[in-house]
Amino acid sequence: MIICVILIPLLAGILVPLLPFRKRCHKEIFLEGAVILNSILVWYLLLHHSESTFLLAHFTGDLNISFRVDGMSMVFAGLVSGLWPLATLYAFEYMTKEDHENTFFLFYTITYGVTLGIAFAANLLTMYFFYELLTLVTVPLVMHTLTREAILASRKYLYYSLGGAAFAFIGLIMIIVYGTTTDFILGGVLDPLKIGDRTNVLLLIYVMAFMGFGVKAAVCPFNSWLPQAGVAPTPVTALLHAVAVVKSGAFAIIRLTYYSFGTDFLQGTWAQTTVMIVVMFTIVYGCSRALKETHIKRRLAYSTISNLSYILFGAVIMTPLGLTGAITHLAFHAVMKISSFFCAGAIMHQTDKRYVHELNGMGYKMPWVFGIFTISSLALMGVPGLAGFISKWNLAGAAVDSKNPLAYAGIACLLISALLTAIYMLSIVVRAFFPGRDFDDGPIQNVHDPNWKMLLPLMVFTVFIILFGVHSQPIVDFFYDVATGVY
Amino acid sequence: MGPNLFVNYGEAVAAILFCIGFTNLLLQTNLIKKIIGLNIMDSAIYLFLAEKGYIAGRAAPIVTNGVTSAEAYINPIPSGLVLTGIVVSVSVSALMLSLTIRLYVRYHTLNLDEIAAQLKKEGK
Amino acid sequence: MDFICNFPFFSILLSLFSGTICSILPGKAAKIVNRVVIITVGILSGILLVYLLDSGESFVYWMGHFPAPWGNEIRAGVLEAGMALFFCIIMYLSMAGGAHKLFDEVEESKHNLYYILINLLLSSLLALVYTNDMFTAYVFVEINTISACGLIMIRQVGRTIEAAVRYMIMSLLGSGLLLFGLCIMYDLTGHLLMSNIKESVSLLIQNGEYQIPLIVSIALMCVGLCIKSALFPFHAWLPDAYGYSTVSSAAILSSLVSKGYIFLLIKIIYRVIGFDIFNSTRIIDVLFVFGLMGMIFGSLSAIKEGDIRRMIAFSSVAQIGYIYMGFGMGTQAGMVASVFHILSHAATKSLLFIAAIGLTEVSGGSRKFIDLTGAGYRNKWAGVAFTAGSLSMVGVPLFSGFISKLLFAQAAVQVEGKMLAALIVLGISTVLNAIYFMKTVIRIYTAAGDTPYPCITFKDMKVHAVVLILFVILNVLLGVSSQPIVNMIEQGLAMFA
Amino acid sequence: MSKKKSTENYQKTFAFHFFSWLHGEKDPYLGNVEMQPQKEYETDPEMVLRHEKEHDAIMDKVYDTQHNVQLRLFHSLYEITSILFCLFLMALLLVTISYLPATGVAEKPVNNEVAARYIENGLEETGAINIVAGMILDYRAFDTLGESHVLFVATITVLILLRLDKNKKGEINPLTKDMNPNDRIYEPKNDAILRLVASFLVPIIIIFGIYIILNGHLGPGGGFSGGAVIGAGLILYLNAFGFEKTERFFTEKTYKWICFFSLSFYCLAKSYSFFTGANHLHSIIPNGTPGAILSGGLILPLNIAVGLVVACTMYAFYAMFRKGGF
Amino acid sequence: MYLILLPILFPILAGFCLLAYRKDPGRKLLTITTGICLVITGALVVVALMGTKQGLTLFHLTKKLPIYFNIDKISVIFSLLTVIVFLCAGFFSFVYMKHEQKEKRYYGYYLMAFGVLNALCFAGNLITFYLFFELLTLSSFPLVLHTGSKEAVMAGLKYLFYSLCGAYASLFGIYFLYHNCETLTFTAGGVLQISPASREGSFFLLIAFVMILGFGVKAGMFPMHAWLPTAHPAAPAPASAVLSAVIVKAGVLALIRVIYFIFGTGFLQGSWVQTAWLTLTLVTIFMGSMLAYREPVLKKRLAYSTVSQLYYILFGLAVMNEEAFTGSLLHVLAHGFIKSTLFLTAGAIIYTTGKTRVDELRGIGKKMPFTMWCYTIVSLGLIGIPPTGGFVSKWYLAMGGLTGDIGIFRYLGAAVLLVSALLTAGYLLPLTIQGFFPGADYDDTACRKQEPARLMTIPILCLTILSVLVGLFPNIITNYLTDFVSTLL
Repeated sequence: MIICVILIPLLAGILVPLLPFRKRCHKEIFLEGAVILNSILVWYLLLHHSESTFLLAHFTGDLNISFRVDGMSMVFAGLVSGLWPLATLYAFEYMTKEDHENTFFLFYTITYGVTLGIAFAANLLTMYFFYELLTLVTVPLVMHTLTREAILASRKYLYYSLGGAAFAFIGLIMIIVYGTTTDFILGGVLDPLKIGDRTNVLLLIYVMAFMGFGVKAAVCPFNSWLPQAGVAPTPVTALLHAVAVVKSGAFAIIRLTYYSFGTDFLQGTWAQTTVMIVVMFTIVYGCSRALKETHIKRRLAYSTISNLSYILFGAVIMTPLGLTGAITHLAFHAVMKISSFFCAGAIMHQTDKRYVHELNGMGYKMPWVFGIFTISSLALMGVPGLAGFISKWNLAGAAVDSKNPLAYAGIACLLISALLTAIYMLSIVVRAFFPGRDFDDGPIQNVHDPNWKMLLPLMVFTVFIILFGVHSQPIVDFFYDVATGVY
Repeated sequence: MGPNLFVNYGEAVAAILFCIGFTNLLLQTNLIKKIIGLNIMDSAIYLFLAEKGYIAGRAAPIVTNGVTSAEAYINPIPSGLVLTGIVVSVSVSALMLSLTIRLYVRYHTLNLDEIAAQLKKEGK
Repeated sequence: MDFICNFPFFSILLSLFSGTICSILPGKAAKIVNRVVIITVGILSGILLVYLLDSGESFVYWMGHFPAPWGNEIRAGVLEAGMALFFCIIMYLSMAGGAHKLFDEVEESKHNLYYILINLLLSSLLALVYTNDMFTAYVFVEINTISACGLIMIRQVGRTIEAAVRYMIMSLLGSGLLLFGLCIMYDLTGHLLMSNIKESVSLLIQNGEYQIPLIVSIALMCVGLCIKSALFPFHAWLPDAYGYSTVSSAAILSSLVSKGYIFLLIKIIYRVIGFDIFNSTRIIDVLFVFGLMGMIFGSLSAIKEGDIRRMIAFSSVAQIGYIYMGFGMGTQAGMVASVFHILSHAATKSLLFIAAIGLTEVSGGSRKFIDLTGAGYRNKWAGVAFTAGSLSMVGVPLFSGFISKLLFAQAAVQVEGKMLAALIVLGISTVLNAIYFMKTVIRIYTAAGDTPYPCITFKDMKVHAVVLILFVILNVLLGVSSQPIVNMIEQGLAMFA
Repeated sequence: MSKKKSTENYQKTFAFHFFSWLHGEKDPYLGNVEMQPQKEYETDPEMVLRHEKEHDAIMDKVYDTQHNVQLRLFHSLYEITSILFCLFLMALLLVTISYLPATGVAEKPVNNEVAARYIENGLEETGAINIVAGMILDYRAFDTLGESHVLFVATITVLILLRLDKNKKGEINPLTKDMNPNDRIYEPKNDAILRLVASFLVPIIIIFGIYIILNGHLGPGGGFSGGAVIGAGLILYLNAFGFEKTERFFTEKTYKWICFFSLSFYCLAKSYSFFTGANHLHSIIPNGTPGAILSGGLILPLNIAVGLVVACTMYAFYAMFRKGGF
Repeated sequence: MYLILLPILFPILAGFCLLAYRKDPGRKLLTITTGICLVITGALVVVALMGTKQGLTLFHLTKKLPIYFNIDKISVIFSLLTVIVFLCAGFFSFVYMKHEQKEKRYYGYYLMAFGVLNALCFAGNLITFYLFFELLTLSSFPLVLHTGSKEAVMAGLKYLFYSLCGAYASLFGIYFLYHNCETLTFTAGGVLQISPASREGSFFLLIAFVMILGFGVKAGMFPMHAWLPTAHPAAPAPASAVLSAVIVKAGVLALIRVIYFIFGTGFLQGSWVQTAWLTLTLVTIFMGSMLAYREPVLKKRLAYSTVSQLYYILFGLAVMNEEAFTGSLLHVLAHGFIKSTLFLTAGAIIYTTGKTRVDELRGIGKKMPFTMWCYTIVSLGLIGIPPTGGFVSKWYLAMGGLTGDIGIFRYLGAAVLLVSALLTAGYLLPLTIQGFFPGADYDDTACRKQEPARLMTIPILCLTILSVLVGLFPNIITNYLTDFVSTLL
């Protein structure tokens, strides 16, 4: 059952260029149908999942490719399958302007399957395998426009992720050698008698693996690829660089910390402090860079960098509460960020304005898009009553609960970055709605809102943001159960 | 320094010859001199081998008048190996010489570095 | 002593004899003979492998009427038969892959000479794999060197001859040192047969006499073989030799020839000196350090390289560095990893060479990097094959590169002192590999403008495409079902001593 | 009379900043949030090509030895180190030799039971009086088989390099065009002294060569040395009487077939003896009475085959070097 | 029991409908609708104050975080102040906004701000308070940048980001509080159980100080006061009136809620936080009035005076005894009325003469005698002359300061109060003197009476009367508060 959930998008993707579609809408219906079918299957699977592990292939020794549905995978798979149909709908509208669509949708749908692969992976090796596959599948997407910057950006992205994967590989080896099994078991698999006196080496390896996976989760020294990947078309940057790719990096780190190395092994060690410092630095770095950036999508990319480090900050606190905070932010941030990216995409699609200072006075011309953009920026800022506040609340709660003085500094970083987010998001909103007295809206006269295909996903996301903000209790309880291993 | 250096003077000479051949092969720029160095090296090894087999006061291993006791003759194996080795060095020298001819005809020089420089100019 | 035991002897004699036969046949007939011989040898060693796997222990085969220390002897174990089978597969595929290019590279009349060289190369490889006698090994090493040199310079272009000269000089140095070490070993132990040498060496070690000459002879033999198999400091000849020779010869040279010498080194380590004695000498650390340096500098010079085939040649210097790093670890797991890497590197490297030729053919024959843009679209099969090959080199799961990297890392973890160095260098060299291979993959898949070059479809180079697909399947097979192969290697190594 | 600063550098002082902040004029966000558009990242292909050309030019200048001081320094350094390396090698070898067992002494590990058996029952097992010949062609026949193939491979490579053959359309391969096609121009026109001496010496040399081959298993000599002598004789004949004479009896075809037959005979004979030896079958070849020409089992025919091969190879090498053909 | 919700939801919905309404409904209709909405909201607030008995939980943000509204005495005072000032400023703005375009946007946000302020006064626990504190910033900052000129937008942004920074600093405190007290609802006498001496306690002192700084930003505390002088001149006059009279008071309400209802005075009594707070207040008082004294632009001068007057109130809170507390509450009311009148008069002056600088307004008394008379009465009140409200509150403050056990600050406080009273006179009275006695060379023939429109003068008149009433009958409020204050301390 799990394997067909992963295979359907792969098949659908491959079939797109092959099947002869006379009209464009046939192709759309086919693709949208396939993606929706797959999401329904995933949700069906999540609702009444069986504990069995599905073995696909057997490598050497105890290494095998197998899938299982557990708490964490439910969250990530649910999130991805929830967002993907909407993103595909959006992509149809967006791609009317771009050329050679088939390759785009080919890789776009395959990425869906590969991300589900990562979500359902039952052991570190399968996750590593799909993790590498994700890099390879997303490179053509980044390279889609085939301009010179796109190629350079995709090359940089490829080098960074492959480099990261190489160092994560060492972590994988450690688990294979020093762990009892490579499967994911909450609380870690390392068995003490094998480790003996080599804890320091293992900690060093953990930090290296963290940095390895961190490359994809845009941890500070290795995140210059993310803003440059803004060159790709919006559905790519929105879905991949806000939801699929970077989140899989964060997901991998959570798996590594909680399900492989185990928190009681890492708790309170120098590894935790170094990693926490790196994460906190990234939080502040991301926001401050976003402040200076005038290109809209790059600004949102920098804000993704800092928000991702929120998730890592939650993960690095290494308590069940911390994990809950991390998962909450993982889910909520995905929704918030994808809506802001889609708004930016809609702006670009309608007026192909790329820079902040060109957005003067557009608020009234595109009320829906900018309204939703305002709501998502308020959510990102963490105004109570919207989703962002709840996730920040859980993260800070976990940090306070962990009694670790460094975590208190972490909270300060969270708030500083919230302030900086407020500044760079609201400056766009202010520029759009309050253009100033002597502003003539001659050039943007014929600007209007995009059609329903773009607006529907945006509205759904906004509803989700508000719903999560106001009535987040059941979701957070579910996440807490996931973190404490009930599922 | 072991005891037998002056006793095995033959092998010492072989070793020195070997090094001379080795240096020539490595450092000489002229191809012909390299091949000469090669031959010196090979013959040094065969000298070394021959020295191995030699036992003072014994005859060559050809059965003369029916005497087949081991003490009468020297050890035949090294000479067998030498015989095979010589053919190897002959064939290798032939090959190297033909290569040198082809290079000389083409580039009119025997200096390997100059050949490399001309090749780079050719660029093919 | 049932009939199957004769198979190793049959395969060696068959390939030797086919060499002589080809001298009188015209080019086409020689080609057929060559293909038939390779297939039969492959089948023979396959059956032998099956027989040995269930019999479980290696057997000795007298070459002549007299038992071992007096007459020559062949010893066939699981590992030898496996390697022989693998060599035949790779050789057949490389020959088939490069066949269509042969006509414009080698003169019409000299085709049969070309096939003679290939046959004799095969026979020397088989002999190297099977022989149990040091001096026979030396003789067949010579045959291997001369035929390899022949393969390099058969294209008779200025560059290939100069590369052949450099190759000959370096390998003659190597074989000179090897022979000298051999003689010293003979002088100390009095035997030329590997198993007997082993007993006398262990005897010598116990009562502690002749220590220095013993170590010097081992060192000389190792250095000799390292020079011949192009380990890092002695790799100057490799890029020219592989870069400019014909297609199939480049594939065969890079994957089989240097591996033959490494296999001989493994036999020396296991059968002549004994694994633990070899570990006690400091030579291991030297090999380890040279291996590490090879991995780094090989990839670095590959990044700088402008010509695609020289780049692949430099990458094989790096891969040989991997193998010697495996030796240098001095553990059983390290050795298993190296042997597996020999197989995986052979498969991947020949795939890359043949795919590279497919790409250069399609971009007007020029090997410069810039002309290759968009070659992936023009020659789809070569593009896909090259991508698969580079993914395997980079170590993406599902390919054989990943498994060998996995085995190396697992082996490195057990070794106490060298673990961190090995792991970090492994990581760095993967990144370096990624850089220059992915640079090429991206280069061939960026859409070039309106280039005059033709675009080849499947029809007009059927054989070449089929060969590429077979290579990719072999690679994936090694990558996915690697467990039986690893068991076979372990069993073979156990049987080896 | 305080020194009044000009307005610009007053602007830069701390006091100005403090008071403007105090009055609330200084706006921290003005410069940062609303920056001007960044320059787009544009590189065009010809810039890349220009970069390539520059790179090549620099490389050429760097690598030519005359002007580059570092390169010259590197070369001298290279020589010194390699000489040092060779000296070190020599010292190492001398030290090892000093530890080796003394030559000429009987009880060395070398003369163990292996050598003893060759001598004691070498005669009745191989039937050859010359134990070394017996050892080469019977005990360790596999090595010698490999040996002859080494020679064969060498001839093949020389053929590849030096043989000038015309392809179907008749013209020579363009690569080897500049090889001088015909050595007859330099051939000494019927040098009287050489002809006279050759006519006398050549038969003797050839007879002597045949003797050595035939008595391979009886006295010193054997296929390799005999063949070399005959080869030398043939070369002398060629020098004296030029190619037309030799072509009468020795053309490329003959060469090819001689090599083929002798080598294949050698191979088949030896594989028969290996096969029978390995499977402990009784080989039907008699050893014959020691001392007689026909004794020594297969050794005599093998010697003849090897002799022929070596002779033809020697002659072929010389012909190739001289004329690139027969 | 949903009465409490009405005054909050109605104005917000009305404001939102006004904004969302596409067509421009014409000035007349617009002013009438806004006027009606304002009156209705005022009535609803009064009804809510009368009717509600116990709190209302709207919904739960997270398990232990309800959105809870509750009315107690302090929210009564603040909501009354808000209603009055909003009504007067509203009516004033109907006329004033003639020469500004986009009134629809202004009135929309005006109403929303009104609704949010009511919610702020009725907030029952810290989280609801924080929610509406942020919404207040978001809804009031369009008022500031309404004129749309470059400086206005910059001032608006600055105001937004400063108050957001303050809000986040306080959020930092809220996180820790949430974990250490079992509930965040405001209960008189404080919720925190930790004793200040323990290790945990010293950390919470630090948190208290951070929260004081955070909320102090809204009240324009010394290091973070930069936004006030830029925001006020940029905003239209009614907006700056509302801003300085009520919205800045939100910071004060926040401090009261945090100090007296969460931390509890027992916790902070005599700690270094109190001393630091006192020093800051005194410095701000003195600095505010000094800057106002040297400021030529009228509105900026009034802005500085707001800063210093606000810190009278905070000084009262910092002293933490009954008289000081009642004094500061009184001063909240007095200052609210006085400052709004001052800004409305300034608005009237700008509306009629268009001049903004004080030295340009020679002989204004002749031209606009009524406005100037109200201006003079109210400024006397602010200085603290007996009949007006300012005197009574300053009296209580001084008494509180002297009797409170705050060491040397007792005398220092009284001295600073006195000096700044003088300074207040220094920066308010010159306008009246210049206005009424322009001096000999002023030719009063050219000027003729230019009283502003009737709709402007009535609000000014009511506010002046109210500020005087507060001064005359203070004990209505004091004994209303006395029993409640004793429970707090």
